[in-house]
Amino acid sequence: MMVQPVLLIALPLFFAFLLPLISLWSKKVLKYVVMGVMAFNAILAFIVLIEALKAPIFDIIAGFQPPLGIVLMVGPLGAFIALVINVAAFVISLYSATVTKEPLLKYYMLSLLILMGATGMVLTGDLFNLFVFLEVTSIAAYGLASYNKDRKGFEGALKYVIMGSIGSSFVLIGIAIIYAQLRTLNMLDIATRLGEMDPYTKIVAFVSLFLGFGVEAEMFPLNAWVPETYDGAPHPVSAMFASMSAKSGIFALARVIFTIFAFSNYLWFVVIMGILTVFFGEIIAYVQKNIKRMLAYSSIGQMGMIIMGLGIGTVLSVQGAFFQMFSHAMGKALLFIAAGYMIYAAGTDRMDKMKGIGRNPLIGIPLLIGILSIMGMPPFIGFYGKFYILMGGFQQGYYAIIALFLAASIVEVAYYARFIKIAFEKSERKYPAPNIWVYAPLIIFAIIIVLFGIYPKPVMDILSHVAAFLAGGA
Amino acid sequence: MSIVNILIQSTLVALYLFLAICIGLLFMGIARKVTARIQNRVGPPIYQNFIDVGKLLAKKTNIKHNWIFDFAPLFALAGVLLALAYLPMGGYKMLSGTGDLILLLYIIAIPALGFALGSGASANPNAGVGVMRALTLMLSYEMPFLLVLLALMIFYNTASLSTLLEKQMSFAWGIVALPISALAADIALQGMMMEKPFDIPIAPHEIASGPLVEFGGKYLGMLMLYSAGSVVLETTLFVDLFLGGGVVLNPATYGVVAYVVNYLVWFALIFVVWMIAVFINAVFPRFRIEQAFKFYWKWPTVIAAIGLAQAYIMSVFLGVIP
Amino acid sequence: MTDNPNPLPSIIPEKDWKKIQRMLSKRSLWMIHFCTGCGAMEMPPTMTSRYDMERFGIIPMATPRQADLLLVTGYVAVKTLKRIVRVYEQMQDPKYVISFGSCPINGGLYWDSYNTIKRLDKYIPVDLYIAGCMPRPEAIMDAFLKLMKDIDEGRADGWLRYRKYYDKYRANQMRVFKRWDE
Amino acid sequence: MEILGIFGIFVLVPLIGSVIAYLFRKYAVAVAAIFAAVPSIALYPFYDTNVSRIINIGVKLNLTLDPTTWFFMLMLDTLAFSALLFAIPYIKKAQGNFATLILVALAGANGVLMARDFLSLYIFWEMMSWATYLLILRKSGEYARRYLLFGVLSAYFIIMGIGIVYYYTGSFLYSATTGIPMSGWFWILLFLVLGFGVKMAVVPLHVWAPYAYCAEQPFVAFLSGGLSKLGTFGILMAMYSIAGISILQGFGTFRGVSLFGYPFALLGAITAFIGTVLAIFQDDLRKLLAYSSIGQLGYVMVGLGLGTSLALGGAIFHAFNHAFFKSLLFLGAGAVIYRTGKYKISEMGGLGYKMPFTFLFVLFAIFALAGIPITSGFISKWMLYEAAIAKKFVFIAPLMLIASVGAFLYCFRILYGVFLGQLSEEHKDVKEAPAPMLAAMFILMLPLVIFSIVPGWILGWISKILVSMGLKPLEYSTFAYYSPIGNANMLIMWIAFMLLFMVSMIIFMMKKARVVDQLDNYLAGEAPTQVQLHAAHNFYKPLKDTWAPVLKYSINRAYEKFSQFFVEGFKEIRKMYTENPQDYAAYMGIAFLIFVLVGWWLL
Repeated sequence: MMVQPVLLIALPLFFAFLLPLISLWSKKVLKYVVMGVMAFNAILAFIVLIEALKAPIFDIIAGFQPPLGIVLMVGPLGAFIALVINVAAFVISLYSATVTKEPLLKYYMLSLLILMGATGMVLTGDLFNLFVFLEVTSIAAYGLASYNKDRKGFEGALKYVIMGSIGSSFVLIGIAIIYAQLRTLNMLDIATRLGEMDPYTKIVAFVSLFLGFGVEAEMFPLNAWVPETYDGAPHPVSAMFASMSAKSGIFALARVIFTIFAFSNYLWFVVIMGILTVFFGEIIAYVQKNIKRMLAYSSIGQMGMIIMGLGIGTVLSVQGAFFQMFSHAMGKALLFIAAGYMIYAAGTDRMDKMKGIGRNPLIGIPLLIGILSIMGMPPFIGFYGKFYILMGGFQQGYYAIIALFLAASIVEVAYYARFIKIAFEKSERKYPAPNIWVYAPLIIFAIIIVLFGIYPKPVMDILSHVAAFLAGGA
Repeated sequence: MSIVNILIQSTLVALYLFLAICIGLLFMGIARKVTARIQNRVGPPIYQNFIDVGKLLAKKTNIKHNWIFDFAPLFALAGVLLALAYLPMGGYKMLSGTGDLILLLYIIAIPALGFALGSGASANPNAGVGVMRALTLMLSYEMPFLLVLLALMIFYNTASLSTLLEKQMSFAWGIVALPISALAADIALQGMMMEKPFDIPIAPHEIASGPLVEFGGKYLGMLMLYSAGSVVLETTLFVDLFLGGGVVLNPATYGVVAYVVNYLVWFALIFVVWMIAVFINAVFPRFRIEQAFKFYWKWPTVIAAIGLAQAYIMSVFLGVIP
Repeated sequence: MTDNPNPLPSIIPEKDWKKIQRMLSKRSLWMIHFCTGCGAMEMPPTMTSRYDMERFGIIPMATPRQADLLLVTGYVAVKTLKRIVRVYEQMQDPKYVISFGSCPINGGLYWDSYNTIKRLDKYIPVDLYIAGCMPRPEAIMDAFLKLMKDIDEGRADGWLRYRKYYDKYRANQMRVFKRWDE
Repeated sequence: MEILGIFGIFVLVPLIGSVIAYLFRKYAVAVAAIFAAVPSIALYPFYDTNVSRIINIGVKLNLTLDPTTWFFMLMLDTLAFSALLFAIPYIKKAQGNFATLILVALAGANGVLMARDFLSLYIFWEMMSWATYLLILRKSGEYARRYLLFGVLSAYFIIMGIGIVYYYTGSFLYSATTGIPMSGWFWILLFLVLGFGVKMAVVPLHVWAPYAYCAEQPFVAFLSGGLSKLGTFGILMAMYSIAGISILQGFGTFRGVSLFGYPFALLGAITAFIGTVLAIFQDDLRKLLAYSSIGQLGYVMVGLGLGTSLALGGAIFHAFNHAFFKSLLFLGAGAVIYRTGKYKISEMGGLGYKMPFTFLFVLFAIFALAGIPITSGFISKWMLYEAAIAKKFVFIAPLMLIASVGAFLYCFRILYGVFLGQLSEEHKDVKEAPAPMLAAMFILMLPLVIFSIVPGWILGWISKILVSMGLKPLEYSTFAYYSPIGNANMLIMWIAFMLLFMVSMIIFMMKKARVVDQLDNYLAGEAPTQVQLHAAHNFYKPLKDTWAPVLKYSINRAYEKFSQFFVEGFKEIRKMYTENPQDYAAYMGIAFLIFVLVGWWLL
């Protein structure tokens, strides 16, 4: 059967506005409805992926032919990232069941919207839609970030709003420049006719788009909002940011770099931005005492690694980058969920107050698996991305940068090891046992991490399409 | 190698070992006599140590603390005999064709280790302190001694004692070729024999004869046999390394006569080496253990290093190949 | 204290074996001198070059395990006696005791002291007394020769007596000691 | 299982076993022991075969089981099995994750040994590394982190090596390393040797070892005996199989020894010396053994560096011996600790009378460690010495020899402090170690004795390895072995020793001896009932005083200062994120300008 990828976007949107009606009938079912929608979406994404593996899908909306009309351009990689986002969204939605703070209705609407926006950003083939979906994602994210209605929440949200809006205005400028010069918004069309642009303006357009999506992609130095927003947001929301909005942002970035402007001589600069992101992310994470901030900075580091992988720009490294998106989405979501439980159980977010919290195997084992995966230890999925990015770097001969990167990741290992030590050391303190909504998602993520870590063949097969993507396709 | 041959060889080896122990006891008696003469005394008869050993072995009662206590006499005597068996005496190879200097070096450790085990098995603190001193002393004198061995092995380009003897006979004795090393070796030998000023481990007036404190009767008797053997062992080691093992006639040409003559020469040589040790022993006070360590790792080591340098230069740069 | 049987009955007859043993043990008397009193002063000249006792194979030993001959040099206080007995019991048979001076014989000038013993012989078997206060080195040398003669003729059998009348000796000892461990 | 072949037997069985063992909460270790026994038994059919297999899990794992791998795997699997056997009584709580992690480490180790391409090498290496880290975490929490950091450091050195290979060849296969220039080879080998050297605890990369070896003894036995040999194996493969002797000779030679290898040989000799000296002064039994194994691996490093046929053979043989005697020592220490609950040597004493079998096993291990010729520990040391002396190396040889003399000192420290001397009051009723522990120790003792009588067998296996690496085979017969400058015949030595032992036995048997109590002892006439006679505290004080000026320098402290400096720096950099939106907006502006300018400059 032929699945319309548009469903992936339409379904959450539709249900997001259906939710108020449902809530009139009963508030209890909301979360189950959302879970159902997201589960169905995940299955849909899987089918789309299978379709897309046969051939890239071009789904034209409202009959206008490209380059005029708006179009969904679903390549294997897009479908893959969409699948990752949807799966993450579904599993996180299980954890969202622990959120009890009113207004639940708004929470669920916004979480559906952020899913819709993120998926849209990945699937769309049209620059302006990209901007629209970016806006949807960001605005939903702003709402969710300040959902706790406390000082931290508002402060984080405010900074996110400022940075995010500057970023999206950059994007708008970039789009405007391009449209002014080329009179089209379809990506492939732009890519083919890029030569007609005046090079200097082209750079400006590129940089605008690059920076605009860089905000979502947590690129240095545009990532200052990350720690506070992640810290202030509710725990499921931090997980969503890490695994959904950030991923869509980085994928958009990848599109900008490869599909639209296929510069080769600009890439080394991207690499430098990537390594800077890694470096500052990791070493600042080392000195954090607050667990969610530590995770936030470490996810900055991870995103920097992905940017590096994109910038290195060999097939191998870009495969690594995409694998890293997958592993980071899974691992970091797991860690944020675990962190949420810990903060709830320990009653504080300071790590040194969490002695022995991991000694309960239901928490401890998934936590350990997640951390090892983020550290890049085989046989967990975190390893392959890191290794491939490094090997790609070696192909290009970026020795110094890789040495710097390895130094940074030794720092990463150091602070995660410190956390493991605290989490597993002996203490007589008793912590409340996690309920199913906490450990079910943890275990699902852990299983995914181990499974694809031991047998990564399916992912590798999907990533073998990277070459085509680099060539400027979808 | 026929069975008869093996039997003849082994009886010869047994004979040589028996003689070696007797010579050792005799030498200890001579040492007592000489020391007495130096101190203007009459001194005991030179066969005194035979009597002592006999008396000790004939004691009516013997005590031990536990089964590990028995390790001392057994390992000590067996080990020293084994070590002697790997040492050419008066040109007779014994087993030294089938085991080289480094094997010998480690076999020498067997009696020491057994002795240490046995004395450790008595709960007497003096024993522990004594063994500690003995091991520290060993670490001290091995430093120059190993450098000396290295110099010899590099210069004569062999680690096998029998080959070393042949090369010394054909080329020149070690003391002629490497006099500096010979000097260092002799200083090390004083410590190896635990004669004054290095009799720190068995200092009777400080730690009640250290490791020996709990041994009496047959245990002490066998340990006396062991020390008699080790006297011959150490002197012979020096003679074999530096004085050509006393080989003056080539057994290949002169046959049995050569063996007899060489044996006598060897006896004279080890007597000389032993007398040097005894004279030093008779006139010196005792070092403290840390003084001994500092002493050995300072001057003898420097001398031995110079000797090693000489051997190295001669064999590598000047190309003197014995 | 069990006696060990003669190890080589088949080779050497019992009688000759005893003779050989006596001959050996008389020619090498290793002594441990227990310096209880002034008698100790007389040992150095006896050892050193004036009257060199080593020529008879007599040399001082560090521990009773190695010694055959116990010298009690001078008066014996009760407290000292305890040590003397222990040292004596740690020595290995055959073992001999020589006591110096008049004090171990009859208390000497400590005869009315409240904590010295009068006769050492009540507590451990003494093979030979050297009278005098103090005995001169000549006397000591003479004593040694006498002891060697006794050993040769099998008269120096203190250790056998101690073994035979062990409980009597122990009873005498316990009469003066209150407890063993102090 | 036949479908997956060697991968199935040696990697999957332990992995599956690790999951299954975790489910048997109370009997986990016993089950794990069974699963560890499978590979060590399944190994024997593969003797002198050459099986390879490619497993495709998305990345291709090229695995091969050839004599080299077989030899090392024999060592490791036996160790793992006996360590788990020992652990059955030893591990009381949280058996599940102990058993699991040991098996994961074993699977990783087997993988490393079988890997014939860098990717799978790295995968299995890291698997082994983190499993080990978690095992250390069980006992000594703070220091586990130190181990992990050094483990990761080594992994990253290895990654650098791999990367440079990949840069030149574009392939991960060991076999595909042709056409790499000498400069490339230099960096590859340097990084690989450093990386594996960390696992071998070569000075100055050794600081993790003394703390890591304070974990549970059965595991430490496996770590020190087995896993550290992966470093040996790695260097062996890197230098003599991947690069090959001709490349090494290409760096220029000094008396037939590669100029690349010689510095490492010297470093190994220095390691042997430093490790020994530090071991002499330890009072903690586990730390003493740790430093001693640092020293012993220094010998192996010497052999690997010299790389003549004799030296390399000696290195492999010494690695084998060290695997067995050091694990035996750690297990013996474990048995003592299990019975007494004490770690300090000065607090033990006299246990040899209560635990005779443990004492005998440890005694044999110590003979092997000290190189007493009645154990195989002597032969490997002999080969290394003769290799160094035959080449006239006047710096390496003395260091090794004096280090082996120093080994006597700490060996006696263990013997006297733990097993001899006075049995203190509180240990009056200590019992012999339980049967599984004794069985495990016995298994480890056997090779040390057998190969000392019949060295020919193992020298044959080693010669196969050497030949497969393009070196000359060793000169040996069944009982004897030869070097350019000497020879030794173990059979004659054994017979002579036995005969002479009988002789002294006869003299000894002539008289019976009476057993007296340990307090009936010459104490200048005193015979107290309650007294501490054990002279084991600060045993080598005079020596320590003489060494004091040298010992006050510590590599450990240098590392701590270094890391402190960096943490301070991080605190400074953290100030960059002023929690102030204006600054962040400014950052964006600046970034925009820089990007655009760079872009224009690039045009």
